[in-house]
Amino acid sequence: MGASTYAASLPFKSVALDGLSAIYHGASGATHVVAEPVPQILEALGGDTLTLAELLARLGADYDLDDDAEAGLSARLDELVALGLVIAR
Amino acid sequence: MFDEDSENEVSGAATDAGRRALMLGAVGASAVLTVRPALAQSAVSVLNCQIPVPDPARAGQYIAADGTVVAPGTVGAFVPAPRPFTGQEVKQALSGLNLPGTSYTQNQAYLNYIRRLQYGQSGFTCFASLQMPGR
Amino acid sequence: MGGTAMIDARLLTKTLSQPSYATRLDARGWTSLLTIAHAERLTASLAWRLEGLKVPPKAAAILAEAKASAEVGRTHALWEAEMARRALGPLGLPLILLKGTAFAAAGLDAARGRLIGDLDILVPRDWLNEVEAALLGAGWEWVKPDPYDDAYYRTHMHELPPLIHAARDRMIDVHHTILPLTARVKPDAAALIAGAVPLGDGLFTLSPPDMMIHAVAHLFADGDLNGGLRNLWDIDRLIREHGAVPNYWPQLIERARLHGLVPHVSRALRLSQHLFETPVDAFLAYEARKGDIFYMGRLLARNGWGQETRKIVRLAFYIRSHWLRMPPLMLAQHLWVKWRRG
Amino acid sequence: MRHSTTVTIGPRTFRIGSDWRAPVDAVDALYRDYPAPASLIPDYTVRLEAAKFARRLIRPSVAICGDYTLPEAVPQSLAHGLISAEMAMNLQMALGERRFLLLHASSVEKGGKVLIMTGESGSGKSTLSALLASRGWRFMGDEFALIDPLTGDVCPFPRPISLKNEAIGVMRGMLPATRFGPLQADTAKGDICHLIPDDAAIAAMHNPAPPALILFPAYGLPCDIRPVGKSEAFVRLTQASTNYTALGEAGFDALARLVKNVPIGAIDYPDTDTALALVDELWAALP
Repeated sequence: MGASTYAASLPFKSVALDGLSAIYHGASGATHVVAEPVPQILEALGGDTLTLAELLARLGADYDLDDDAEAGLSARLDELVALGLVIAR
Repeated sequence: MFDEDSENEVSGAATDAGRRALMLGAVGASAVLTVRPALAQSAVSVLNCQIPVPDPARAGQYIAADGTVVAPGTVGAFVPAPRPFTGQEVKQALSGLNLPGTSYTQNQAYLNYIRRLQYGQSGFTCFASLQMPGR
Repeated sequence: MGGTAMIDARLLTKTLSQPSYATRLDARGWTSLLTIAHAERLTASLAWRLEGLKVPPKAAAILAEAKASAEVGRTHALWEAEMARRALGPLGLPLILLKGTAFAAAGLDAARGRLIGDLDILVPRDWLNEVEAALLGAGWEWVKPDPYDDAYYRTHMHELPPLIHAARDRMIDVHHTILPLTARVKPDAAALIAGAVPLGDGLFTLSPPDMMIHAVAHLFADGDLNGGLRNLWDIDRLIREHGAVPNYWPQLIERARLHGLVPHVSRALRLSQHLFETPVDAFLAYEARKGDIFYMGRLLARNGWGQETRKIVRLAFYIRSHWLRMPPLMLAQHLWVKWRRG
Repeated sequence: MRHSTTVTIGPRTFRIGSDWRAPVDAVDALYRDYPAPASLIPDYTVRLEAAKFARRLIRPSVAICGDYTLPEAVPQSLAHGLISAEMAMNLQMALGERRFLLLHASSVEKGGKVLIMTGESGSGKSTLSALLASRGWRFMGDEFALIDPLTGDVCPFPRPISLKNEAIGVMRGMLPATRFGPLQADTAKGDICHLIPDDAAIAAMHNPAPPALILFPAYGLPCDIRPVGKSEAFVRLTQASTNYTALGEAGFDALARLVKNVPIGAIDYPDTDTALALVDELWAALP
């Protein structure tokens, strides 16, 4: 995709429930029930606008990432953009 | 009471350094589901519900890699599952196991189909009631 | 029981235009007011008008809940517009919003408390096939699988058959003009599109005069005046917001002529003036016509139980609405098909 | 309308109008023990209208109308006018409620804490609430549990319990005849008879209490108790709510708080005695 930066669509609320998290997304009024790594990605984005590399670096500082994490993160971000939880620019 | 240890399972297994693994490419499913307006309610137990792939209305059709239902014989798509999967099997597949009798890519296609299920389609309420096991 | 027969929707129109009128109501009056407002889908609009006034606690609670609910509805409506923008973005068309979603996206007073149902958008007629394909590709589905209705829409109506989004359960109405193709008046759809105003985020609305033209067309020609008070309230709000802008009235006159809707705009202004004390341009509003009283009777036909009253007037308007939309022979065919299908 | 009455149940007041006298009389009789309306302004208006002029003469049938109406609702026989009124009141709540998060659930209270039971028709949540109410619990409602987003408490909505078929005989054997409304035979759901809540339940109908346990009962299965995961419960409760989406963020907050704070389980039971024993066991184990 042509997007170069990503930001979380604020405001949202995330509540951890056993293995999943329930997220209320203010812009859409929708509730999503999401799995790891979504809450972690949103938390890493915080209120900032980041490139894929910057976001990957932030996640890498807190977690041990799997092989080919960049492709995985890119795919997750595309899904989050489709849901509306992340804004790509 | 019930086993209430779910809360501390959220953070999963810590590695030596106190850091934990994050699987960014694990399962192709950011949103397990999006809540929809309901007048009815679903109350289906994970243990005794089933998810046909595809649903009976589209029986015989193939499942493409992205989970869409396509015409039988479509190149690159997978044959329908011979029997419905149980909630338990799907639950395990979401945490990394393959669905029974499937190859890696076939498993991914079926899971993509399942997470595209919508209210009113066969298997949706079962899927909706699934919970992820603590990892 | 006895006494409610005297009440009509004037109770609501009076309170909307003069909110302090509510302070004189007793419990029975409040009950009728709130029931009528609900039936006319104007409870949250009323709530905004009554803000800051002292009202009985139960009424205050009902009004506050209506306001909050309209706010949630506004969020969903704007999100639906955003989803449509994304789906249609690749076509390179301006996404022109109509009615409630347009008011909300533009932040107009008309949006305050206004309930928004379907997403209404306007696209060039030549692009209908591409728009339809793009929406179907992005998760929208046909609502009516009925071939007669489908063919009817495509041949005669001013919009595609309604589509619903499979995951979000929201409907979209894709218009290519603002009146049915069969109506005697033919608004200039190309001019509506050419005059659209950007909102800055890929969304557009009609220009203020065209927005008024559409509100008028919607009030009179797009049904049997069902829900007419809400549509007339839109007109009042739009005029109060845009009417003081320099050149608004000359432009409105010009656009009304262009679209062939001068008598309709005139009458809408008079009705709004009568029922909501709207400040209107005397030249365009012209002078009262005999038919006005008939329209008022229709718009106010609602009792304190929320029931529709004045059956004969309503029936006349129902027949009239079809008469306006269709030439007589087609009307006969349409009613025949509908009747046979029960 | 020609005939009308007003009924207050918990926080909600209904104005009921009718083209006939009989349904209004039946409502007044069923709600005779309820206190007079607290507010002169109702929350909801319900109308029982003659379905069609021609049909009114031949075979009277009741169209269920009001602030909120379902276009596809089937007109009911006038003989079942009371059920029509009850259905219409349910409909107003299901479609119109915007203050409380509305769960399709029964609720009972003991020791200041509330047990919520939710499930589909046939799960037994209604019958279980009636049975528990006959054993010292306070009945708070058998159809809708109202969760207050401001406090997290359950607000009582103690409507008469709509008993169906076999449950009618079971309860009639246990309670005095004065507690029952008229038997309405051969309705769309079989025989229906209303059980009027006891005086204590009605007297306390404005007293909310905090939830302490949520159960998903299932009738007709071998005895079993299972925990229900928080995320599963969250999703199931959104589907058991008719207004979750319409409440927006307030609904999310209320439901997330409920699910996080309250233990949740499923019980399967072959007969009501087993269910009552399971409830006692789980209730006793609460912290």
